This record gives sequence, C-alpha cells and structure tokens, in this order.
Amino acid sequence: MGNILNQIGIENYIFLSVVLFCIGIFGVLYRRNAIIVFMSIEIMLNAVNLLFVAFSTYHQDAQGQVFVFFSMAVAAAEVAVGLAILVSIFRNIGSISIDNLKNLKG
Amino acid sequence: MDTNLALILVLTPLLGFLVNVFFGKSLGKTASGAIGTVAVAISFVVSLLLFNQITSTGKGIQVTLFDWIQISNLKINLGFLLDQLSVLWLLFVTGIGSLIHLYSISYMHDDENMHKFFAYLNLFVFFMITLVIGSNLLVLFIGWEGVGLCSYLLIGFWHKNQDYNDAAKKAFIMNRIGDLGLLIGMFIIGSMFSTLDYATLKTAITGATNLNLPLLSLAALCLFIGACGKSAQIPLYTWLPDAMAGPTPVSALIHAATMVTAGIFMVTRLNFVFDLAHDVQNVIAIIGAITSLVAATIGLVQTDIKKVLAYSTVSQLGLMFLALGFGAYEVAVFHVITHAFFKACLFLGSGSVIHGLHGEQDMRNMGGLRKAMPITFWTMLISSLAISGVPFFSGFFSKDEILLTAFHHSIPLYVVGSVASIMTAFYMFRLMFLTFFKEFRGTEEQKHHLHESGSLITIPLIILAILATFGGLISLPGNSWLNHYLAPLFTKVAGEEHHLGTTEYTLMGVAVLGGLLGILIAYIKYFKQDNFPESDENITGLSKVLYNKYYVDEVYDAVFVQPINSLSKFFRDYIETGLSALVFGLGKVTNEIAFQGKRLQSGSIGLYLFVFVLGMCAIISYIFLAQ
Amino acid sequence: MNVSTILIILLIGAFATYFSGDKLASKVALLFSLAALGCSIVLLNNYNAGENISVINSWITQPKISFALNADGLGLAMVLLTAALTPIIIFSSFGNEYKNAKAFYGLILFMAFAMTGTFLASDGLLYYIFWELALVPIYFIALIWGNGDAEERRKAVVKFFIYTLAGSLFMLTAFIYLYTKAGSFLIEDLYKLNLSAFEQFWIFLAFFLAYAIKIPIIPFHTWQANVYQKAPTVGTMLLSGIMLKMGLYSVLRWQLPLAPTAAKEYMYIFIALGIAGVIYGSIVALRQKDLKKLLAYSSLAHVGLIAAASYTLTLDGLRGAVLQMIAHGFVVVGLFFAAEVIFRRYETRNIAEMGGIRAQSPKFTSMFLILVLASVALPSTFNFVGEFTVLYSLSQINIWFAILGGTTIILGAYYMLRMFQHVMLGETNSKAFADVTLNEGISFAVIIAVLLFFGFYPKPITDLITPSLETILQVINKN
Amino acid sequence: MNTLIAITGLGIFCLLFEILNLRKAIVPFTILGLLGVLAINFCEFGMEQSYYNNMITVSKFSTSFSSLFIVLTIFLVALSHNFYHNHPTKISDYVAIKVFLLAGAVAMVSFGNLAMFFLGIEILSIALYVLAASDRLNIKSNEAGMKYFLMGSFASGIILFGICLIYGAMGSFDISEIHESALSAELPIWFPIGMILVVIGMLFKVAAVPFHFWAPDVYEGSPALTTALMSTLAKVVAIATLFKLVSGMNLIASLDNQDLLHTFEVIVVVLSIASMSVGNIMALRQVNVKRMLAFSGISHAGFMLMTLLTVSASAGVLLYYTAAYALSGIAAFSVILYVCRDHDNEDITNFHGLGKTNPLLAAILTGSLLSMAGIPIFSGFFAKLFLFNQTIQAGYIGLVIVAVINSIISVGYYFKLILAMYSKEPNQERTGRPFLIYATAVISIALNIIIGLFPSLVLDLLN
Repeated sequence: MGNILNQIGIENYIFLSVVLFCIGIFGVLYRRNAIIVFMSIEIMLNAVNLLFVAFSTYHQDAQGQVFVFFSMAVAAAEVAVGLAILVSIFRNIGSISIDNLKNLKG
Repeated sequence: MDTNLALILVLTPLLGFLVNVFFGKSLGKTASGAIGTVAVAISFVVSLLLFNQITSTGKGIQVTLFDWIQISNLKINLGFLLDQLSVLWLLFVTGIGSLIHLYSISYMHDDENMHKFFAYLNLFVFFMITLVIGSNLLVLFIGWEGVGLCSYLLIGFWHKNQDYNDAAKKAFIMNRIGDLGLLIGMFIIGSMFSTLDYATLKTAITGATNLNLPLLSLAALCLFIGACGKSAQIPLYTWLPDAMAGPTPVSALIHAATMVTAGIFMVTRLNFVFDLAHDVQNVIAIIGAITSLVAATIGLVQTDIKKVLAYSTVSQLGLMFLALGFGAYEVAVFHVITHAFFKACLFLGSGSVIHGLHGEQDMRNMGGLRKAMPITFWTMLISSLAISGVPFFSGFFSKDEILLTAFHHSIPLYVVGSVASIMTAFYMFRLMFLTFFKEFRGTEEQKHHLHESGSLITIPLIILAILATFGGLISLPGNSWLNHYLAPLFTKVAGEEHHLGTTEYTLMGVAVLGGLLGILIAYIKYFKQDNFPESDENITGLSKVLYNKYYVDEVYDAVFVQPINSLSKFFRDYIETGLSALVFGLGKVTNEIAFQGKRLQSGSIGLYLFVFVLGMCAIISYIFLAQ
Repeated sequence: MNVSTILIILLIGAFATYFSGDKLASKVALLFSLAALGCSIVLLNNYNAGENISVINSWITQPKISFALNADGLGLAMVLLTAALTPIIIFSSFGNEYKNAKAFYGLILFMAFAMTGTFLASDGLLYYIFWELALVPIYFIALIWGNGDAEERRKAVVKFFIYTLAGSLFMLTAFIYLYTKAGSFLIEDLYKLNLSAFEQFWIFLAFFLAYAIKIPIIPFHTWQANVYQKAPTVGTMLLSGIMLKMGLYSVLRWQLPLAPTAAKEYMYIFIALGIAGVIYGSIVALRQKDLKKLLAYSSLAHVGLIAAASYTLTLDGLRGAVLQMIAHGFVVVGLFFAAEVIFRRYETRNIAEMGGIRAQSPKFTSMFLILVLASVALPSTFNFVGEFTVLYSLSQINIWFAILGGTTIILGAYYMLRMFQHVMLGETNSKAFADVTLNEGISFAVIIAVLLFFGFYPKPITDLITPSLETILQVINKN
Repeated sequence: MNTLIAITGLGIFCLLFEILNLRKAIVPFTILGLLGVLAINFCEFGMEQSYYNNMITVSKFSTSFSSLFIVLTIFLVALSHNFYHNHPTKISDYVAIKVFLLAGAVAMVSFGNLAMFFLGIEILSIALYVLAASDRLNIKSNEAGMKYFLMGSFASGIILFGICLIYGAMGSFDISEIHESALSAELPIWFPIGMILVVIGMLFKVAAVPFHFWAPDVYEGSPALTTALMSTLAKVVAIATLFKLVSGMNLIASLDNQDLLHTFEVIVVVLSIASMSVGNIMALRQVNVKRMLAFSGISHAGFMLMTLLTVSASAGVLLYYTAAYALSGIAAFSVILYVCRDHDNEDITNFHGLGKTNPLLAAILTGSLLSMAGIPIFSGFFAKLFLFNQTIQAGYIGLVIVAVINSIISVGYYFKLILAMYSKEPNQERTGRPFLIYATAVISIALNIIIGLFPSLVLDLLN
C-alpha cells in the first residue's frame, strides 16, 4: 500500500497529537483527583505514541513503532508504581485528592 | 676621644636612670638620690672639659655614631654636634641640673617613690642633653619629645591625684601640637635641602642662590610653632602654669631653667633659616611681646606662689622671643642664662618655703617668714632684684639688652616689653612682701613647725643666688664675652654692639626707674597699707578676669576639646551603628526575600506543575520569537 | 633548605599540637612556633648570603597553577614578623586555661601556617588559597573561645567571615580574569601584563575591596571593633598583629603592581581615604568604654596611615608602610596583651571599672606606659621611625596629607594617654592588682626590646626590604 | 558494556540473597560486588566501543562518570546497613533497587540511542519513586513519593514528546546519525523544539529553576538515605546526561547553523542565574537540613548549568564539579543520617553541640559544608575555580560575578549549621559509633580533600 501520509500530510498528525498532548497537560493541571491526573498523563504519553507511529510511517522506518512498545511498557511500569503509592496514601489519609498533599512546603 | 667624651656625657644620666629604675628601691632613698646627682655631676664635669676645649680651639666637634633613618633623598644619622651653643647650654643644664638634684635629695626625702623621681630627673637630663647636642633636627626631636615625656612623668609624679594627671596630659598634648609643627617644618626643610643636618643645612642655605623663600618662611613658621609649644608662647602657653602640679624642683629644672628654653635653643640653632624669613621674625617678635605682657598681667593677681613664678617664666620667655624676633640671638641666649639662674633660684626658694609650710602654696596663708627662714629670704630677694632689673644684678644687663634691641627695631614692642618688665618687678615684690614680711597668716600648727630648710636645700639656693648676682658679667654692655663666644654661630655679624651712647643710658635709666617704680608700688600696696589679696569669691572686675587667666583655658576647652569629644560621641553612636546597620541590612534584605519566597513554595502540585508548564512555554515561545 | 620548610614545620606543628592532648598542647605549640622562628632566621641568613630559597613546582596543569613560594626581602620581613609574633602570642596565653586547648593551639599554628603562606606565595591562586585558609581558623577561634554574649558573638563573627569572604571572592574573580589574559597565575607573568586602563580600574577595585575589608580601611571597618572585642585576646592579637598586615602586604605585592595605571590615577582618593581613617579612627577611639574596642579603633587609625603611605607609590611611602606594619604589629600585640593582663585580674574590659593600678604594680605600669608611648610614636621607639617615614612620604605628595595625617600625633597622644590615665592612674584601686608574673613579664620584655632596638637601629630591616620594594616600584613605573 | 551487565547481575544477586536468607551478607557482598564492577569499569576506560548496533557506546566520558556513580552507590549502600537496621526484611529490596538504579544511571551516560536514554532515565526515575515512597507508613514519605511520581512522569512525558519530535526531524534515534545530520542546513523547527523539550525534561531532573519545585518537598519527605541518593547520585546523573545530550547531538553546532545559538545561551544563562539565586536565597530561611540541602542542590545545579555554555571544553570541569559536589554531599548526609537517625525530623536543632559530643563528625560536616561553600583546599573551591575560569574564558564575566555573589550568600546558610554545631550547647547525648557511617563519612571527605589537593587526578581524565 502506498504511503497514506502522502494524502493526509504529516502536519495534521503533528497538530492532532499536539492537541492531545495539551489536553493531557491541562488535565494534569486542572484535575485534583490523582487517578484522573494519571489518566491525563497517559493521554500525553499516548499522544506521543501516536506521533511516533505517524513519524515512523512518514520515515518508512520501523524504529518508531518499536519505540512505542518501549514507551507503553515504561508507562505501564510507571502507573503500577504510581498506583501503589496512591494505595498507601489512601490507606494513610483516606483520600486520593492531590490537594491533601500539602504538608511539605515552605 | 671626643666620641667617648660625648658618649660619657650622654650616657651617664641614662645609666643613672637605669640604675634608679631597676635597683632604686633596694638602694634606699639617699643612695638613689646620690647616684642621680653624681650622674648629672659627671656630665657637668664633662661639659666643662668640652667647654674648655671649645674655647681653646674655637671650633665645634662633630661626632657621628651610625645611620639611623634612611629616606630616599635624605639620610639621617645618629650624631652629635658639640659647638659653642650646645656646650653653653650643656653647662647650665647640667650645672643647674646637678644643683637641683642635690636640692631634691632633701626636698623629696619624705616621698616613697624618691628613686623614681631621680630616675625621671636623670632621664630628663639625658634627653635634654640629646636635644642640645644632636647634630641634626631629628636627633634634636628625640630629645625634644623625650623631655616632653619626662615633664609628663614628673608633672604627674603624684599620680593618685587625677588633676595632676590632667595637667600632665595637657602638657604632653599641647607639646605634641607644637611637635607636629616642628615635624612639618622638618619635612619642608628636608625636601628643600634634602638634609636635616645643621652643618650641611647651613652651608646649603648660605650657599644657595634663588631659594624658594616663601616655602622656607613656611618651614620657619612651622618650626616656630614647635618652639611655641615647648617654650610656652601664645597660643600654646596654658600648659606651663598647670605644670606647677609637679614637685617644685621639677618646676625649677624643667619648667623654668632648661626645657622651656629648648624653643629658644632651636631657633638660635637654626638662626640661618630664620634670618631669611623676615615676616616670620616679625611674627616671633610680636608673639613674644604679647606673651610677655599677657603673662605678666595674669601674674599680677595670682595668689599661688608657684603660679606667680610660672607666669613670670612665661613672660620672661616672651621677652627672649622678642629678642629672637629681632635676630638678636645672643641677647636671647644671654637672658636665657641669667633667667635660668634667678628663676631656678626663685623656684627653689619657693620650694623651700612650701617645704617649710608642709605643702602650703597660697601666699594668702604666708607672711612673716623672713625671720623663720633667712637664707631662703635673702636668696629669693637677690633673685627678685635680678629679675626686676635692678642695676648690677644679672637680670639688669640681659633684660636691658633686650629692651635696647627692641627700641632699635620697633618702639611699640619696646613699650610693651618695658611695661611687662615693670609689671614683673611689681608682682615679684608683691610675692616677696606677701611671703616674707608682715606677720604669719597661716594656721597655728604650721607656725610651730616654721624652720629654715636643711643645708642640702640652702646650698643650691646660695650658689644660684651668687650666679644670679654676677651672671651678668658674661656679657657686659660694651665688651661682651658672650657675643664673641657665640659669634661663629651666626651668619650676619653678631648683634651690633651697643656702644654706650646717650640713648642707651636714658633707656637704661628708664628701665631702672620702671623696675624701681614697680617695686615701689608693690611696697606701698602690700607693705605700707597692709592689704593682701581677698579670697577667691570676692575678687571682682578686671582682677577677676586676670585671676582667671582671661578664661583662656575655658575658651580652649569650649572651642577645641568639647567639640572633638562630642564629635567622637556622635561618630560612636550614630555613624558606627549606621555603617554596621548598613552591612547587616544587606543580609536582612536577602532574608526578607527568602521569607517571601517561602510563600511561593506552597506545596501544591498544581502550582508546581503550572509554573513548570509556564516556564516551558516561556522558553519555547522565546525560541520562536528569536527566529 | 627553602622557605617551604617554615610552612611544613608550622603545619606539622598544628597537627602535632592537636594530637598532643590538652595538657601538652600549649607547650608543643610554643615549641613548634619557636622552631619556625629559628628556621626563618636561618633562612634569612641564607637569603642574605645570596642563596636561592624560593620554591616553584607545577601543581595543577590545566588551568596552570603552580606551587610557587618566593621569598624576597619584603616577604621575609613579613614572615619574620609572623614567626616572631606567633611564639609571643602563644606564650602570652599561658596564663589562661582554655577548654579543648589542643584544638585551640592547633588552630593558632594552622593560622600562622596560612598567613606565612600568604606572605610567601608568588602564584596568584596559591596566594588566594592561603589567604582564604587564614580566615577559617580565626573564625573558629573567635567563635568557640571568644567572650561576651554568645548571640552577639555569633553575629559579629559571621559578619566578619562573610564580609571578608565577600571581598576575597571578588579578588578571586579578578585573578581568574588576569589568568585568562596571562595564561598563568605566576606573579612575574601577571606583572608582565599590560592591561587597558579600563581593565586595570576594575582589577584595582576588586583587589581594593578585598584589602579594604581586611585591613580595614573606612568605611569597610564595621566588622573590626566587634570582632576584636568578642574574640579571645589571642585571636585579637593574631588578627591585629598579623592578619591585618596581610591586607597591607597584599596591597604592596599584588594590588599596586598589577594595576599601576589605576593606582597612579586614583592615588589621591585612596590616600585621602586612608587619612580619613586616621582621623576618624582616632576620634572614635576617644570615647570608647571598652579597652579592647579602644585599641581596635586605634589600630584602625594606624593602618589608615599605613595604607595611605602605601598608595603614595614612592619608595619612602612603601618603606615607611612596611616599617610601620612591623612596628605596629609588635605594639598592638603588646597593648592587647596588657588589656588581657588587666582582664585576668579584674575580669573586666570596661575602662570605667579600672584605675589606680599604678600604685599596686609598678612593673606592669612601666611596661604598659612604654607600649602606649610606642604606639603614639615617641622618638627612639620603632614606631617613630615608621611614622616619620610615612608622614615624610605623604608630605612629599602633598603637605596637607602630612598635616592631616600628622594629627594622629596629637589625637593619638590624646586618646592613648586618656586611656592610660583612666586605666592605670588615680586613687589606688580597692581591688588588689598583682604585678606581672614572670611569664607575662617575658612577653612584654621581648616586645619592648624589639621596639627599642629597631627604634635606634632600623637599618637591618630597611636594608632587607628596600631592594624588593624597589623592584616593585620598577614594575609599577614600567610604563 | 560489561559494567552495565555486571551491575544488573549484581542486582539480581541481591534479590537472590533475600531468597537464600543471607541478609547479613547483603551489604558487604554488594559493596564487594560494586568494587568489582568498579574494577571492570576501569578496565573499560579509554576504549571507544559501541554495542548492539549503537545502543550502548562506551567512551571516556561514560566510563569516568560511571565510575563516579559506582563510587557514590558504594557509599549509599554502605550507609543503608545502619539505615534499614530496624526493618531487615526490606533491606535486600532497597539495596537491589539502588543497584538497578545504578544500572539506569550507567545506561544514561553511555547511551548511544535515544531509546536507551529513555529506558535509562525511566529505570532511574521509577526506582526513585519507589525509594521516595519507601517509608510507606509515613505520610510525608507518601506525599514525597506522590509528588515526585506525578511531576516525574509528567516530565518524562515531555521528554518523550521531545524525543518524538527529534525522531520526526531526523528519522532516527541513533545519536551518531543525529550528530551527522544535525549540521545539515534545512532542519525542521521540530528538531530544536524537540531538543529543548528533552533539555527541559532533564532540567526537571537536575531541579533547575523554574522546574525545581518538587526538589525541596521530595527531599524533605523522603527517607534521609533516599534524599542522599537524590541529592548526590540522581542529580549528578541528570546533569551528566544533560551534558551528554547537548554535546552528543551536536546541539550547539546545529543551533549555530540556524542562528539559534545565542538564544540557547541566553536561556542557559538566565536559567543558571535563576537557579543559583533562588536556591541560595530560599535556603537562607530553612530550618530543616534536608530541605536546606535541597535548595543548595538547586543552586549547585545552577552552577553546573554554566558548563553548557562551553560544552566543547568543560567535560572535565563538569566531572570535577559533580565529583566534588557529590562527595561532600555524601559526607554531609552520612553525618545527617547519624545525627537524625532517631528523630522524625532533620531540624538544625538536632545538630546543637555536635562539636562537643562528636568532634570528628562535626569536623567532617564542617568540611563538607566548607567544600560546598567553596573554601580552599576542599575540592568544592577548585570546582568553582575551574568553572569560573572556564566561563570567564568564554567571556561570561557578568555571569561569574553573579555566581560569586551567590557563593557569598550561600556561606550564610552553610554557616548556620556550623554555628549550631559549635556555638550551641548539646541538647542530647549521642551514643554509638556506627562503623560504616563513620567510615563512609571519613572516606568521602578524604576523597574530597584528595581531589582538592590534586585536582589533576580527576580533571585530566576528560581533558
């Protein structure tokens, strides 16, 4: 099959993923529930993944897609750790709102 | 040979000082006194030898020990110059010095620190000799400040009394003001002729063409300020009367006979400098005249016997400077010598009186001591006649010379000088009458102990009285041995011999009459109608002003001392604290910023991430803008 | 044998002292300081015999920093001052009991080590390192063994440290800048530089900041009085006797030759500043209640004069400055020791609580009086030689400098005699005052002997320092 | 390469030891193992090789930095013996995590491919998240972990996006290829953007202003040993990696091509000034020592950033600075661990009178603080000296003057601690002289002074 990007153009992909990435960022900035913050971060990562795939097709080169697997795996590991921390926090203070995490300051 | 002689001359008093300092207490009073006296006596003998040598050869001896201070363009060595002038000075310094040492043995016998007293006296003689025989100005300066130190130590000898200590401090500091002048003068001369050595300086100046006269005059003026400090001339004279706090022998030796004449010595030494600075000479003459008058007026009403003598010393010194101002150095020197004799005698006499009355110094509580202490009376009478210029006593010749010179140069100053000497005659005899005539006004208890002082005290008195009588012979008008002797020192022909014409005789007559007039007034006022000075509170009018010395001390205090002290307070309390506050302030500011910064670190993840993103956007947009 | 030997002796001494335990510490320290003194005298002989006693080894290759110690007359003179004062200072402390003495004396020796290094170093960076090193021990000495209220002391000492460090760091920057120009920190290479007037101005300023704070020149002196007062007297002696001379020495060795044009151009300003220091210091000293503070301000006045002389850029000025440095070093140590002697007996430094001591202790009085007179530069004391030369050099620049600077003669006499009168004279004090012990007497005697000897015969020192000062002047006047 | 494998193997062994019930032996064994690794690493020094088609490239830079990391890890492991003595069951995990973290660190300085770089940074970060939150019953520790995790993963997202853009621009992850093509004239704007994003991600890791906010909180919250790790190892790794990125991808040259170089330099200068000023000023008012050191770390990050201005020349300087900083940090933290072992906070008051109770430790802490403040003979001084020298030669005299002013400010808070130790009375008696802590402290400060007296040892490795 011919390169689909010739019809659509890489820029659109870039814009799409940038938009997705920004959505993720804003999610992180404005949501107070830790879980949702995690999800926003996931959105950021996936935006990047999308772009990776797009670029790899654009360059006709598989490395990009391989890299996506790396990033997915890493993301998974990260989230695992994150959730673990979250659980212990929930055990200690019974809430998962990051607004409660203001004891360390000054 | 000469070197050794000079060294003996200088070092024996120093040796005496060291011995008395380290072993004095263990030696016991008489021994330490004897050591002190002998030490000075030896120097006296040496000076006699030197005198003999000088008179025979007629040229000075230069002794150089070693390099002292090196400065790029002038090299100052530690050396001595023994010529007519210095030897002359040596003679009466060591001579009168040893007499006064002798006197002190008895006078200070009741003081527990007698050995210290003699140590200081010896140290003084040491420094005085250094001052006199130094071969350059800086060696003179060693002695100059050294004698100042000794006078500080001796004025404050009874150190438990803070008033005495104040007097001592005052003396030292006022001298220091003069010394600064002297130093500056040295600097100027040094930079002009790149030498401070008398001999080289003399050749340099006499040989020099196109001298920078204004600068030289400035130097001369500075030197004269130094002389003012040391020789208690206006405006730096106030320390001398206070210096009477010291034991009386000290007043006799330091504050009458020797140290205070250092100024005259220095000016005479540097006559070749002053001869070229005529304006300065006029200044000297005027200041001398004024000083002599002012001091004399104050002397009229003082009631403390030593204060009277002190002010008379100041006024006599003023007369000497009057002579110096007219370039009549030999005349000044002549008066220095005669003055040394009779003033020392007077002081020692007053000392003997005070000794007899166990420390009483106020003349209002004396009187009628003639019978009790005859020797003291007669010696003091002779000296008073001498100082009053009664004919054929030494003072008559010297003072007359001065007045003659003054007359030849400037009539007004001559008048001033004559008035001063009339006053001198008056207050001297006022002193005599109040002290020795009438009946005793002291307490009964004192009356019982009235007695003539011991021989150790009277012998010096007698010797000095003799000297005071015949001292004038060294420079008789007409043929003056002194003038011939000193002639080599002076560039211009030694002061024109007053061949005795009618003017001279009339002037002499006037002077004599003046003196007698003064004595007469005193006689009427204090002997015929027996009124004697009131107690302090009901002194009034002009005499109150005089009694309080024209309030000069108060003025100085208000104008100089107080401002400096308050300035010091101001600096200490405001400037200092302000400066350090400034430094601490920097720290405080940063701390304050830190404190505000802590607010930003609020602990909220949202904020942190927000700033994160903000920073990121800032950077990226900056890059886009830069493109 | 070369100059590094002194440093080694002192360094080993410092550690030996620390490990010798509290009992022996003071003795060991004294021993090593005397050894250093002996060593430096031997070196002086070798130097006069024309031997080369300098060291130079490369240390760091990139950037090029070398371990270079160069002992010319000036350096040796200052080393001798340090080596002579250290034993006196240590010995003078024998009367006191210090807790944790081993650290105390160790630090003293270490400081002596650093200061000696400063005087010897001929590589800019090595010099800077020693310069900074000297700061650390005095900081701890003042902090731990100091006196007075702890909080006050803390403030004073920290201020001192940060203040001086601030100055030095700018000097470091200047050095680095010079390095980028010269490609080496060696002093002779730095001397070879000829910088533009603009560069020189900033270099000069950077150095001046460092030295003005260290010396101190007004208005950078605010740390001084407090630290002098709060530090233990030994520390005060080290500070005022030697450390302060580090600054003055550095002016001669580094500041003037490295920025001669600037020095010439702004000479008058800095002379004026120094002289202002003289007058200001003397006046402030008049009304001090605390004996040590009074002495601190007096030394502010004296160093002001020395600094002024250094900036005259004339041989007389530099020579007088060095002479006066040495003289003042001895006198001020003696005076502070006198204050300590009084403190040992009366437990106070407040002048108001003293007085009437003379009657009880003639020996102490005489020694104290001699020191006082020396500090007011009475002729026949070493200080007079220094002060005369200094004032003369000033008069050569401008007679008014000499006159204004000369007021120190009057004001100095005023505050010193005033102090002496209130401390020593007057009605016999109710509290008993034991006369000086043998130890104290020895310390005083040594100082006084030095002052009097060189007062009459300063030639040895003059001959020692003059050649190196002339070379420095050549560098200054090279263009 | 072998280093990396060996380290990983060592980590696995640590886990095995737990299974084999040899807890006592873990710490000594790991230390020995790490020493062995260090030896291996030294053998690799000087050879330029790349493995697994350029995934890993061994160079002088990587080996010298790796050995620094290994040394630091040895110290940290040594300290962990006393630190975890009250929950022995966990010790193997913690030690193992530290070793894996080291693996990540080594990967980060020896990556030849952005994928490797990403993996390395993630290994490091995840390990750190775990360690930060490791004191799981302690709310502060939880909070620290959470904060670090959230912001860290956010940062990794940024980095990832940057990598992605670079890939988009270059069509490859391979550093050498990127290095080549970076010079080609027409590069899409993505490349600089991507680079900047990656750099920003790394700036977060080195805690440079304005990406520094996490540091003080996380440092304060995490267990002291973890703080030690973060403030020494993690920071050093991050700055080294950042340096390698900038130099390795030929960033300067390529920016120069598209005349963005000046922009970049301005950014670096601004960030470094901001970092050191904020770090120092904020540190002044801190009472918690860990927090104070966090801010001081921020300011040091600012200093280290100055090396980015002279990338070509200053690798050695960076190595020296990091070594000096990390060694003094280890020394300081080993004392802090000792002093605060049975306190729940690390306030300055705990240090009162340490000079009397434990003169040696007090001296060591003083030494390390002086080193950080940059007082001579301690390597910290020379680090600053070389850095300033480097920077002035590059012509940034203004920056250096700001840095100088900052080091003056820094003295203020370093000396607060010294004052507390020497001029206050002890408020507690401190018993026990744990050998490992003393040994670590002494050795690290000794190393610090040694490289201070002979800077060439370290400096010439990379010059």
